[in-house]
Amino acid sequence: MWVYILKRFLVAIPMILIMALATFLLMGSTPGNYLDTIRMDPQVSEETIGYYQHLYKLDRPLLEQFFYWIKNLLRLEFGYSFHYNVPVTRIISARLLNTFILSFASFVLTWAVAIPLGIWAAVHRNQWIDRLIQLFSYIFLSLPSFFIAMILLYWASQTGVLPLGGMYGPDYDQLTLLGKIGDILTHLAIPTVALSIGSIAALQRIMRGNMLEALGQKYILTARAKGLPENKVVYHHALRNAINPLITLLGYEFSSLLSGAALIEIICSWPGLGSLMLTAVRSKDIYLVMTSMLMGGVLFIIGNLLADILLVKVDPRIRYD
Amino acid sequence: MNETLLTIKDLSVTVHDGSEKKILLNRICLDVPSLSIVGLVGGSGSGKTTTGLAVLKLLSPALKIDDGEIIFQNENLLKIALSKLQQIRGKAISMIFQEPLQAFNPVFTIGYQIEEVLVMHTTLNTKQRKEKILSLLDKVGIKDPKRVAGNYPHQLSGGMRQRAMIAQAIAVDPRLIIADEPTSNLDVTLQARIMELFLQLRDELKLTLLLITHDLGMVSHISDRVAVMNQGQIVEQGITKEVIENPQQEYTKKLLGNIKF
Amino acid sequence: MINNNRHHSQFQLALQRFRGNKTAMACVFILGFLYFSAVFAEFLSPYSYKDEQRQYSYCPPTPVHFFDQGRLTWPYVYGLQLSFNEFYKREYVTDVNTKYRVKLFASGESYKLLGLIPTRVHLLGVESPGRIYLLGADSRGRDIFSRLIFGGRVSLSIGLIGVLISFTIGLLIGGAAGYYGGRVDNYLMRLCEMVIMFPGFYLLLALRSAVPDDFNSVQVYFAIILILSFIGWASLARIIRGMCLSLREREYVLAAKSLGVNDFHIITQHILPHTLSYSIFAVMLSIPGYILGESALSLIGLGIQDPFASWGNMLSDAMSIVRIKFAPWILWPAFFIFLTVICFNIIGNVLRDCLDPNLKGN
Amino acid sequence: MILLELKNIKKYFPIKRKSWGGQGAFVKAVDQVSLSIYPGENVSLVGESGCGKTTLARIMIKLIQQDSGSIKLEGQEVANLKGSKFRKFRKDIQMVFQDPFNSLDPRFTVFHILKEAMTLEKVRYRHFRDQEQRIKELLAAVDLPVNILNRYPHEFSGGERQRIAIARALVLNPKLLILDEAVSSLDVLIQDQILKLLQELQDKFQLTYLFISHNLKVVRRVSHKIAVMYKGKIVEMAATQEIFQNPLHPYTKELLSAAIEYKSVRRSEDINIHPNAQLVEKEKGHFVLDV
Repeated sequence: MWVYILKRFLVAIPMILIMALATFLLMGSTPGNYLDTIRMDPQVSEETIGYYQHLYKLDRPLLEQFFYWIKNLLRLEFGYSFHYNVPVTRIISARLLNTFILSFASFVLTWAVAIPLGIWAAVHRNQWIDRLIQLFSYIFLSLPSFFIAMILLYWASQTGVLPLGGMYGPDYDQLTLLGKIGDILTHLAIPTVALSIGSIAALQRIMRGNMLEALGQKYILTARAKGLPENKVVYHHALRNAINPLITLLGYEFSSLLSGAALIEIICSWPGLGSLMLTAVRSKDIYLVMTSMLMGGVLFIIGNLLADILLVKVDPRIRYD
Repeated sequence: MNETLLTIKDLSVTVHDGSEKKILLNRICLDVPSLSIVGLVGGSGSGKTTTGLAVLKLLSPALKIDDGEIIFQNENLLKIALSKLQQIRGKAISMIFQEPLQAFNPVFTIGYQIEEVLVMHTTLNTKQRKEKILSLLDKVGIKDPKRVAGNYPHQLSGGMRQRAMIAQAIAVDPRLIIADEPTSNLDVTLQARIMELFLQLRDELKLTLLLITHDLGMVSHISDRVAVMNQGQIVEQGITKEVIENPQQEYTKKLLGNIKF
Repeated sequence: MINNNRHHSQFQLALQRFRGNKTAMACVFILGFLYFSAVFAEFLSPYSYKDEQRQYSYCPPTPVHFFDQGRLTWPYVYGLQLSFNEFYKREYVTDVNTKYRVKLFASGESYKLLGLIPTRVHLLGVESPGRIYLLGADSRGRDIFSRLIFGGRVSLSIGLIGVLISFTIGLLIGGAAGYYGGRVDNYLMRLCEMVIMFPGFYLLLALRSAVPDDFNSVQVYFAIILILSFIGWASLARIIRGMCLSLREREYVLAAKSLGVNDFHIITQHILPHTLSYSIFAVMLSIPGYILGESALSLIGLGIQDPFASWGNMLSDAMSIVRIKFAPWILWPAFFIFLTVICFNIIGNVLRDCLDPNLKGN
Repeated sequence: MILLELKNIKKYFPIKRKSWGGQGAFVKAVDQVSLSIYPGENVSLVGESGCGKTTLARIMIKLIQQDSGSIKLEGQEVANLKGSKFRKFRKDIQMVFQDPFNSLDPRFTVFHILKEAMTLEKVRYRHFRDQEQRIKELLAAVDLPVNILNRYPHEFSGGERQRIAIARALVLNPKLLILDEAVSSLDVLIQDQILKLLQELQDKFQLTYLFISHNLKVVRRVSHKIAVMYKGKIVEMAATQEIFQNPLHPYTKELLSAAIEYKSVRRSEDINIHPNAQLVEKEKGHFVLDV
C-alpha cells in the first residue's frame, strides 16, 4: 500500500513542476512585471526598486528565476508576495484553509443530498417523482453557479436572513467559540449552496444511472432467487455496486470543486485561494500565483489519492498495480 | 414414477415492448416428478429460460403472466403473497444461472453470499453458519473451502465459480433446483464433471432437478424426462428414452438429427 | 430480414429516434433561433452595442402600447422624461403627449449586413429623440436587448469554436493513444492527466494572465478560446482514447487487416467514423463548459472588455446587490446563458440515449 | 505438395510481474507446434479455452508475429514477404471470425463490406459492374438473396451475418479458409446449415478448411484430420475416424468421453507435458506426444 502511495507521489512531483514551469514561463513571458506598477508610484525611490529587483532576481533571465524559486521551495521558502509585502506562506495558509472549508462543506452537502436523491429516483424509476427530479436536475445542472450566488445574495439582501458575503460577522472576535462557528456557518450558507447546486444535479444523475445499471445485473436476480427481501436486494446488493464508480469521481470532483469555489469566492467575497489568485494574477504577483497554483495542485493530488485508496478498499476487483 | 413435485399448467406469458405485444410462452404444461431430472431443451428464444424464471416469479416487470398455474406443494406459486414466496425462494426451490461470474455479486466474498441464504432461511448462529459453508463447499468438490469462502468471485476459475453457485443453491436442502444452462460457458471436460456432481447430489440429497439447456445430447444422457420447446410451446414431452428413440415432432427429429452418430 | 426499401444505418436510426423526442427538437429549434439571431445581430437589434445615452441610464423597459383610447393602432411608445425624486434618485416619468410610432425596418445606424452589404435597415426602431428599450437599459443607457443579441454572438461562438479546437486536438491525441497503445498511450495519457489535474479556474486565470494587457477585445476573444480549448481537450481525448482502444480490438478491424486493408484506411474507414458518431454527445455536453468559462472570466473583468458585449461582461454589472434591486432587468444575460446551457445539456443527453440504446438510463 | 506448413512455431506472452524485474514468467500460448495442411484435406484444431488454438490461427494469417518457427505457403517461406508476394499470401489465406455481431462493421452496407474485400484486386474489380457481378455471384453461393446489397448488418440474424462473413472471405478466391469457432456462437440448427453450406462451398471453390473449435462433435462431420491441442502443444493428431475410434493420448480420451457421453474421466494427477516433447508416429498417420 505504502509503495503505491510513494509511487503516486513520485509521479505527481514532476507533473507539478512541469505545470509550475509552464505557468512561470507564461507569467514571465508577458511584457512588464510587478515592479512596473510600483515605478508609476512616485513615492517609491529608484533604489528600493533596484533593491527589490535584486532581491527577487527579477532582473535575471526567466529560467534562473525559476530555479531560484525551486531552490527556495526545497527550503520551504515560498518567496515573497510583492502586493502584500509578506511571505507568501503566511497569506496562503489562511486562504487555503478557507477554501478547504468551503470546498469541504460543499462536498458534504452535495454527497448528502445527491446520493439519496439518485437512489430514490432509480428505485421509483419512471414514476412522476423520477420525472420531476430529472426535470429539476436538468435545470440546476444548467443554472450557472455565479447566477445562483447572485440571486441568493439578492434574496438575502431583501430578507436580511443571511449575511451578504464575507466570512466573519462584524462582532466575530467577541463571540464565544460556539458563536464563532455559528457565525462562519451562516456566512458559509450562500457560497456552499451556490457551489453545490450544480454538482448535486450532476451527481444525482450519475448515481441514478449507476443504480439502474446495477439493478439490471444478474446478481440482483440471484439475490431475489435466494429469497432476500426487496429492500435488502436494492439497498445492499445494488447500492454497494452503484457507489464504486462514484468513488473514482471523488478525485475529479475535488478539482472541479476547487475551481468552482474560486469563482464563488470572488462573488461572495469569501477570503479563499480563488480571490487571492485573482488579485495575484491581476497584479502579476508571480510568486503568489505560483504558490497558489502549487497548493491547488497539491490539494488535488491528495484528493485524488484519497479517492483511489478508498476505491481499493471498496472494490476488491481493483488492485494496487 | 413417484408423485409430481411441480406442475406447470397452461402458463402463458406476453411481453409489451413499445406498441406490439409478443407472446413468449403459449399454454406451457410441464410436470416435474420428485427425485427426477427433467430436461427442458430448446434453441435460443424458445422461452425455456422464461419458463424457469416464471416458477419463482422472477420475470422482469415488462413481462406479464397472463394465466396459468404453478402448483408446488399444492400451492399456486403465482397467487401466493410475496413474503410467502420469499420463504420458498432459496429454501424449497433454488436456482443456478448460466454465467456464475455475473450471477455472483462482485463486491462480496463467496462465503458471505452463501451465508446470506443461511441467515435468511435458518436459525444457525454465526459459528454454525461458518462450518455449514465450509461443509457445503467441500460437498461440491472444492478442495480448499477456506480459501474459496474468503475469495471474491473474480478470483475463482469458471468451474470453481459454478461449484460455488451449486453450493449456494443446496445451502438449505431445497426440494427442487432449477438450473438454467449451468454448463454452457464451461469447457467440455468441466461440463462433464459438473453434470456428474449434479447426479451425485441428486442421489445424496434427494434433489429434483429441472435442467434448462440447448444441448439435447447432454439431456439424452442425463435426464429421466425431457421436454422439447420451440417458439414458446412445448412441442414434445416424455420419458427421455422414448422421445430419443422415436420422436413424434418434426422439430425434435431435426434437433436429434444433429447429434446422431 | 426487414425488407423495406429505405435502409438505415444505425446512425440514421439513432437520428430518427432523436427526432422523435419532442423536447430535444424544441431545444434544437431554440438554439437554431439563438444562433440565427447572433448571425443577423446588426439587423435584429434596434441599436448598436456601443450606442450610449447617459441620460437614460438604468431606464426600465419601455412598454409598447397597441391601443390609443381603446382603438387598435400601430404600436407606439411614449417619450420619457428624466427627473430626480426627493432622494436624488433617477426616475423616469412617461410623457403621455409625446408619442413615437414603432417603425418596422426603420433606418438606424449603418452597418454591413453579413459584413458585405452596407445598409442602415434595422428590424424595428423609433425616431431619433425617442428611445425604445425593449428590455431596459444598462448603466450607460445602452439598450440591453441589442447588447444581448450582440453578446450572443460572442458567447455562442466561443462554445462552438472552442469545442471544435479541443475536439480536433482530443481526436488526434486520443486516437493516437488509443490506436497505437503501449508507450505512446502511456505518455499521452499522463499528459492528459496533467491538464485535467489542475483546477480549471486557476489554470484559466494563470493562462489569462499570460495574455498581454494591450490586447484589444478581438485578440482577447481568441485568446480566451485558446485558453478554454487548452483546458477542454484533455477530457475529450480520454473519451476518444477509450473508444479507440475498444474499437481496435473489434473483429471487423482484424478482418480488414487480413483483407490487406492498410492502416490509414482502417483508421479513416472503421475507427474514426465510430468515434465521431459516438463523441457527438460528449461534444454537446462540453459546450456549456466553454460558455460558462467565458462568462465567468468576463464576469470578473478578465474576459471580453467593455464596450464589446458578451453575456458574461453584461452580468458583471449585476455583481452589486443594489443594482439588482433597482434594475433587475440587468439579469437577462444570465437567463440566456441558462437557456443555451440547458438546451445543449438536453440535446447531449438525448443523443447519448439514442446512440447507445442499451445504455438507456430509463 | 503441402498447402501450408508450420515448423515448431513458438509464441510466449509475458505475465505482468511486479515491476522490480526478475525473470518474469511466461504463458506458453503456442509451444513448438508443427502442422502441415494439404490441399483439400480439412484439418481441425480442437482444444479447450486457453490451449493456444486461436493464437496459432492468428499467427498463420500473420495478424500476430510468432517468436520463432517458420511458416511456408506452398513451399514458400512467408516470414519476410514484401509487395506483390505478400499480397498473394493475403489472398490465399482468409479467416472467418467467431462473433457474427462483431465481425461486420455496423456502419457498412453489405455491398460496402464485400467491396472492401476487393482492395487487393483493385485492377480486376475497377468498374462498379465487375464488383456488383462478383458480389452477386458470392451472395448466391452462400444462399443469400441478391437484393440485400444496401442493407446494414443489424438487419440480419446471426446465421445470415456469418454467411456474409464467409462471402467476404471468398471474394479473393483463397486456397485456405480458417474458421475460428465460426459456428460455436450460433444456434444448434443454424450451426447445422452453416456446416452444410461449407461442405458445398468446398467443392465449388476448391477450398481447404482449418476449423478451430472447442467441441469435437461439431467438427466431426467436416474435418478429415483432427489435431488436439492442450497447453500450447498438439498432443495428438490423426484422421478423424482414428481419433474417435482409438484415442491414444490421455487428454484426448478425456475430451472424447466428455464430448460424447458427458462422462468425465477420473484423472489421478494432472496430465504433465514435457517441455520439448515431440510428436511420435505411433501408427500410420497417427501421431501422439511422447511423454
